[in-house]
Amino acid sequence: MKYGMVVDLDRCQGCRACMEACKVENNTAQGHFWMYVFRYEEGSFPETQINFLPRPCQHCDNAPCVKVCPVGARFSREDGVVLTDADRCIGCRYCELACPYGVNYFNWRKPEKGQYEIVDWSDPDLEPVTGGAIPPYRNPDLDGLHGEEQRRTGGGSQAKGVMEKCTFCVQRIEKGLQPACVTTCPTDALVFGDKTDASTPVGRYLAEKRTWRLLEEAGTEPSVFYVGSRPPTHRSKEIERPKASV
Amino acid sequence: MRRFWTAACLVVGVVLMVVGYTASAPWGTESVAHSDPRFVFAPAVFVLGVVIAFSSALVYELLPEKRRH
Amino acid sequence: MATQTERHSTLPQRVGQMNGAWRLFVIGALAVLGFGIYSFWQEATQGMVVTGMRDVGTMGGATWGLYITMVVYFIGVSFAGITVAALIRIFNLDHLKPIARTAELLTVVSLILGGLAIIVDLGNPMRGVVNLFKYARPQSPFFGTFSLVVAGYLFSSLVYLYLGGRRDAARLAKSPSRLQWFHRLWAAGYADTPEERDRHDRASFWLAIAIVPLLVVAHSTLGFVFGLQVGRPGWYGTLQAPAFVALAGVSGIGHILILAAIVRKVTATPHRIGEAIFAWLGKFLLGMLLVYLYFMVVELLTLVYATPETEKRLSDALLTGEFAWIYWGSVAALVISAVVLIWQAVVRRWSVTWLVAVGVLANLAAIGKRYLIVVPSQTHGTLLPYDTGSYSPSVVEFGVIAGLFALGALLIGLFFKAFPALPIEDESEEVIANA
Amino acid sequence: MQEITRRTFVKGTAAVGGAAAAGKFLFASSPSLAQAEAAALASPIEDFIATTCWVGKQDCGMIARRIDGRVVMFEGNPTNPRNVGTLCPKGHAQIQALYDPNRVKWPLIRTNEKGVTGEWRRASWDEALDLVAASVKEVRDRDPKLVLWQKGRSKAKGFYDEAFVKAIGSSKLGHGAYCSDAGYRGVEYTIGTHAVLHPDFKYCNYMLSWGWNITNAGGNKFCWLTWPRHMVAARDRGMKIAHLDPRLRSAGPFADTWLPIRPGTDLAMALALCQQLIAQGYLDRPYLTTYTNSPYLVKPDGMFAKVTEGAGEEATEIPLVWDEATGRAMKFGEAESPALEGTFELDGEVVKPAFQLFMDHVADYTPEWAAGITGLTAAQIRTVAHDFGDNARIGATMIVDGVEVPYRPVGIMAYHMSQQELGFQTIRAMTIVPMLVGAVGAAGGQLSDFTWKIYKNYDKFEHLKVEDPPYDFMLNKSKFYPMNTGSPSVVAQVMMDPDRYEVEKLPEVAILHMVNPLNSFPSRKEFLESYGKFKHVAVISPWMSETADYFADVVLPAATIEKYEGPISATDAYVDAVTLRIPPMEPLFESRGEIDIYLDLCERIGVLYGEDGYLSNVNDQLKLTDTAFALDLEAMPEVRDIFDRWAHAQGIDEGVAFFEDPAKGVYVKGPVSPTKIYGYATDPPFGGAVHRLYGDSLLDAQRQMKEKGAEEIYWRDYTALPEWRSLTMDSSPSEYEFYLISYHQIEHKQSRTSFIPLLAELSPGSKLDMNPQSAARLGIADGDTVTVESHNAVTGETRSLVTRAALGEGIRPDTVAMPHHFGGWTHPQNKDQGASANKVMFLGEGYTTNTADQSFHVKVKVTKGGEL
Repeated sequence: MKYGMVVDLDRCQGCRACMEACKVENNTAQGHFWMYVFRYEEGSFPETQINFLPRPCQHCDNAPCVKVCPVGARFSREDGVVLTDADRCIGCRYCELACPYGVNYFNWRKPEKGQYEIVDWSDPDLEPVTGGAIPPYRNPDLDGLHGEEQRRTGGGSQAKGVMEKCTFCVQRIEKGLQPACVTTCPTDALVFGDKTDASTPVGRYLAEKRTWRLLEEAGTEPSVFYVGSRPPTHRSKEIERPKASV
Repeated sequence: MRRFWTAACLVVGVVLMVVGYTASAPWGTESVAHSDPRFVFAPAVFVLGVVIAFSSALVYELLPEKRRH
Repeated sequence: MATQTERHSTLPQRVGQMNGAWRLFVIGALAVLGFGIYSFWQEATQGMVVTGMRDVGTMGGATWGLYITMVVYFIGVSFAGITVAALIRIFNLDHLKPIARTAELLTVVSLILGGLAIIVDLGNPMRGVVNLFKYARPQSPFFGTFSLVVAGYLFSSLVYLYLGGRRDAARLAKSPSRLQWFHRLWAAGYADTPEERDRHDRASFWLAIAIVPLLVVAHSTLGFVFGLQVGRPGWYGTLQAPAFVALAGVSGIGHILILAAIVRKVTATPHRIGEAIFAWLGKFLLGMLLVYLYFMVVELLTLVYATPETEKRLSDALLTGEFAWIYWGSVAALVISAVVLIWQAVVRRWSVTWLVAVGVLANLAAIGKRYLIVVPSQTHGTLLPYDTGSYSPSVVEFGVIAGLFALGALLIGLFFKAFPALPIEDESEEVIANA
Repeated sequence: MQEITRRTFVKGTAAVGGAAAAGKFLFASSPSLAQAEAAALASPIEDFIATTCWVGKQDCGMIARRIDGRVVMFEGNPTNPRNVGTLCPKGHAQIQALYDPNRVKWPLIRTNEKGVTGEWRRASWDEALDLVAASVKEVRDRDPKLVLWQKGRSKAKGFYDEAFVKAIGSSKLGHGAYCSDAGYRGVEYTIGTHAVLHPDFKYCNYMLSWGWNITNAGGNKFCWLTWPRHMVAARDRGMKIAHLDPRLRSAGPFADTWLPIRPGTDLAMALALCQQLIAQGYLDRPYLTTYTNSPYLVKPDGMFAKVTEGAGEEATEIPLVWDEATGRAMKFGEAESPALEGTFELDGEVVKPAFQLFMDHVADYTPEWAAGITGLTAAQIRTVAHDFGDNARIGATMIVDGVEVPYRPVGIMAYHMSQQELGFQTIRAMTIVPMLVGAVGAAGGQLSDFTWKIYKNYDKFEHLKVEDPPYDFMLNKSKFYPMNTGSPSVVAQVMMDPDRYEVEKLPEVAILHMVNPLNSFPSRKEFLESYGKFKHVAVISPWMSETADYFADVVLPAATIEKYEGPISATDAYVDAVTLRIPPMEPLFESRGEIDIYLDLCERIGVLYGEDGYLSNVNDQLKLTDTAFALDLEAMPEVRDIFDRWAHAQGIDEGVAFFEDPAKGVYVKGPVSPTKIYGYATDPPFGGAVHRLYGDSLLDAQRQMKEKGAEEIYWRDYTALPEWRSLTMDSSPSEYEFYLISYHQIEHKQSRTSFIPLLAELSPGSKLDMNPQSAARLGIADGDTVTVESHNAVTGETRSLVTRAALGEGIRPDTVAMPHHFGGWTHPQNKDQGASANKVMFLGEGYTTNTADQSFHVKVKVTKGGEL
């Protein structure tokens, strides 16, 4: 049993709903995109190509981030999910360096400072409803410990100075739910499940469709498989970047 | 005696290094927590080993001469 | 002149003497250190958002910046000191002994600074210290840096420095001074008997023998921190580790040159730290420089002729883009250094001024090259279509680094105020005479 | 308990002093211990509420996840056919809008003069409602039409809006003239349905995505998500897409062919396609003769030859066709083989079938001709015509669920692209394209509304009446806009200069419900001037809109999603379903649901109870009148009870509780029968409408307009057949070298989401899309600030804005484009987002279309630099 994800680029609309679902579910800090959707362009007018490419953490079977973590805060579970222990992480950011996919996000600020401060969530008129939670939609599942290893691995904005990234929504999959991005994808371009079982949707995709993985040559053995289109090249130019600053 | 303690120090240091190192890197285990050392503070044991090994030089030089007493 | 209060001035090499310039130096260094601490406090309370570092990829930043550049630099500097000291012992290069302690101290101090630079780069500094001891993983290239470089290397260097200084300590301990307790403590009963001398000869020889492979391993390990990363253009390569060692040598010898000149001036010992020493250091530096330049030419040729498409963006940025001034500036500094050294070697006259200039140049180049290894691979080295990023260190980072330099200067200054920089000469510097 | 814990943590972090802070930093500020303890003490109560999205047009079904009554996430409701458990980015992000402390928290009454940023005092609901009621009552007593009620968009069925307008007797304005209404008018006129155009995705093989913003916005009738779902399924089957749009970004990777057409020239393209379909022989003659007015005989004056049957009130006019079998004119429907071509003589006049006129009309609209106008190549146009005609498989039929229907798997998706200068006639011509191949109402072919219900305008447009002045302030039945969509900008113009439009009475009181003309409509200038003239403006809105900021006397805080609303259609075009918006929590602050507000307001105005009162109108609108579930006309109802009655009237025994149940939430009535989807299969076919290839009533309207002395600029587009003419903007000086168009981004809805931080993060602000080729010529680099200056070719007026250049190869070099979501200033998040394209658009002659709709294109020049 190993979790994997299939991203069907023939279906992806580049709408970035997955990014928003992730942000609300995981309460990640402003400017952090555990799920990120590239919109990029190739060629010149009128022979232009525009493509979309969702980029979650690749949950590599041979994860470079896990290898380099000096304290074992970044670890690989038996079910293939690569997680970060927020209580263990020392904030050296080596995993971020090692990852060729750019999926890691560091808590540069205190957690409560990263929640879209332009809006004053501590407004006293909100308090009777929210109990002072910041953000007001703070997901309580993120405060717990997860997995048989019982480590603090779910969700974002855990603490200042620790690294975070996509968890395949560990707090959801242990409830039998799909990751938030997969659930919300308006065109079902994201599929999640056991990649070793040919009877699951993921397994079927792997058996029936030609798939490829990002930066296959890096030897990281990602668990995220892409269908359709083709990998971006060095000539691909990103367009419509979100405001990813802290 | 001096040589004995120096050698002992060296041996203890090396042993601690070996123990600390192998315990820090639990290769071969497939458990969920295989990223963890086999026991907590194993890396400290390794570092301690390094320190003790080098301390053998101190022991060798600093150990008071018995005959002086 | 020889009054009661100036009793301490009788210690050699101005040990214990605190004149105006010295006080000024200490106050200045403390002020800079204070600013460094203040900067770090901001970082510690507000988070690393106060640095110029940001996430690689969507945020278009560099997650390792000036701090790691300086970690690599400081640890590189440490290389030369202990190497020189070890070479002196192993090959009995007696004429170099006057700079041995300076070299050893340089190693110890730069290792401390390197360690601190790692600490300030951590998101959770104290948790880092604790968790490294609790959970450090040998599988991580960082393990070598942490356990061997910082722990093993620093400890062995300290032992080496300590044992090597016992004889001088014992001599100083005989004269009453405010520092007598310190010298006594250090001497730890050393009586300078022939047995003790023999023992020290033997111990220091084996220590030196043990340290040499350790430092090759340690510096290679640091190279591995970068060199094992397949996912980052510009890093993955077998030359990474040897190049790290070579550049470490360049910066370290450069530093010894500078320090030797300062020590020579401050302790007024030009007769002891003579041209021969500088000549030897100059030649050693030249050798290191040539080795490094060779690596660099290889690297450059690879970049120009066989750049994989994925590395093109990075090499463009390095050679012709926004980093070109650092790249070519560093190359120019290294080449000029080499030319100066070759010229001096040819004419067989070694000018201290020129050598200090070369030392400074070589160190600036080393910092530049370290920066180029650390930063551009992050901002210009993404393999997915992220836009090009940028990084410039913030005032906080500069402040912290300045604080570290100040701390280093302070440590060296204080140490040499408490302990002679050069081995005490048997005849002229015998301090007992004054008593 | 959990959120309390969180609060403790957050507050704790803020409060700790030096030593403790040091400890925190040393060991990382992990909340783990405190939280673990709290979790052990009490576990939070989790529950779910079914509701619907409150952002977009199509009201996707949602499930609100609540923790101790606090909503923590909205997710798609899997039982809703429209979105099947999924949500778009806006759907997720609205949780921030719900909790936004920048909402209007309580009723506000203005304390400073109007026309500038408002200053307010907090008022009680009683005081605010009394104030609004008094001013409405005063004006209504004189003339109810001088009360102007305006709403941006009804979220869900607008029964309570309609009931209010009817109970008051007020005038009513929507937003339609800025959206897609020219398209609605074109289709209503041509085939009778109240919609624009979409293909039958179930079977379509070749689609013209004509200005369809596939990956960003609606398409016909839906907001966004549903059509893309159908589209990817169709592409799995092998459907091909030819995409007509100056920008490629709209289709992204889904364009098999990209035809980068020049803005505003779609009519030329459609006419050339008609010419080519005829030339290449792709005609479905049986459809044309049976279901369209193609065979109608047209007299030399352009009107149909008709005979009158019956007399007096009962008299009906029956058009004549030429029966080739008998060689004489016969009543339509009675002829055995009506002629489509030829010239005949009738009562001494030369008459021709409408189709003959159409053929003559399009004969010169060749691909070569159109190429020069559209910027496409003649070969591209020929290929599209060929692919469209060939894929239409004229003559084929298929059996859908046991019903045999013609099979024409080609169709067009078009919606907002109707908002161009020739929008109405463009949509007419585009509808005629599938008509020629018989694809309208066929399986796989051209659909419009979800069923073939004929909209009231179809009959209304048979005779367009132009009346004598004075006109009402919306210019209904005027010589200016005989076909009138009801444009707020026209009202603004009229209010500025009533004499010019021969209007006597102007509106005096405005109730502006979730509408923000000052920012969301082109021409801020006109609204600034006109909306200041209202004696009293009451705004009902959850946020302080820019319009409210400048003009409201009273702002009544509406709830956002946290209220009952509905009924809401949940159909995906193939399955019929209905749902309600259920409040996932109590209205925040002192806000209230709109129905509550209207009930109270009506009571205070005195129009709530009794016959023709608000409650009676609510009964009518919800079809409760004369049922057992009708509301008591003399008692103030509970809002939930209204929906309970409605639900029972639908035959749902649980009443409203059915919709509150997260496991249900949506009342799925089942698949829509092919006899409703396919026009050929309905009874009568196409709902009884005869499709208007030829529009004689348009010609008649033109004649009347001329008679009343209208200027040419108003009557020139009232032609029987769609006719190309050069565009007004093209007469701007050549230095205005770019066509500026505006567009919709998937991250935003109108101008009312750009303040949601999560969405503003994804799409941070205004920008000008430009081709790098053009940018290089002007020395403009990606991200540079640029000044965009537009030119009004009629008045010579120029307007300008400053934004940032965004270079990309996916746009025509002669075109620049801007999103229309920004430009607000009342919300902190809106600051510094930059201008909306609306700032440089024009209204009025040449820019307001013949149906009183707004055209969204203008010529501009772009220069580097400017103050943001």
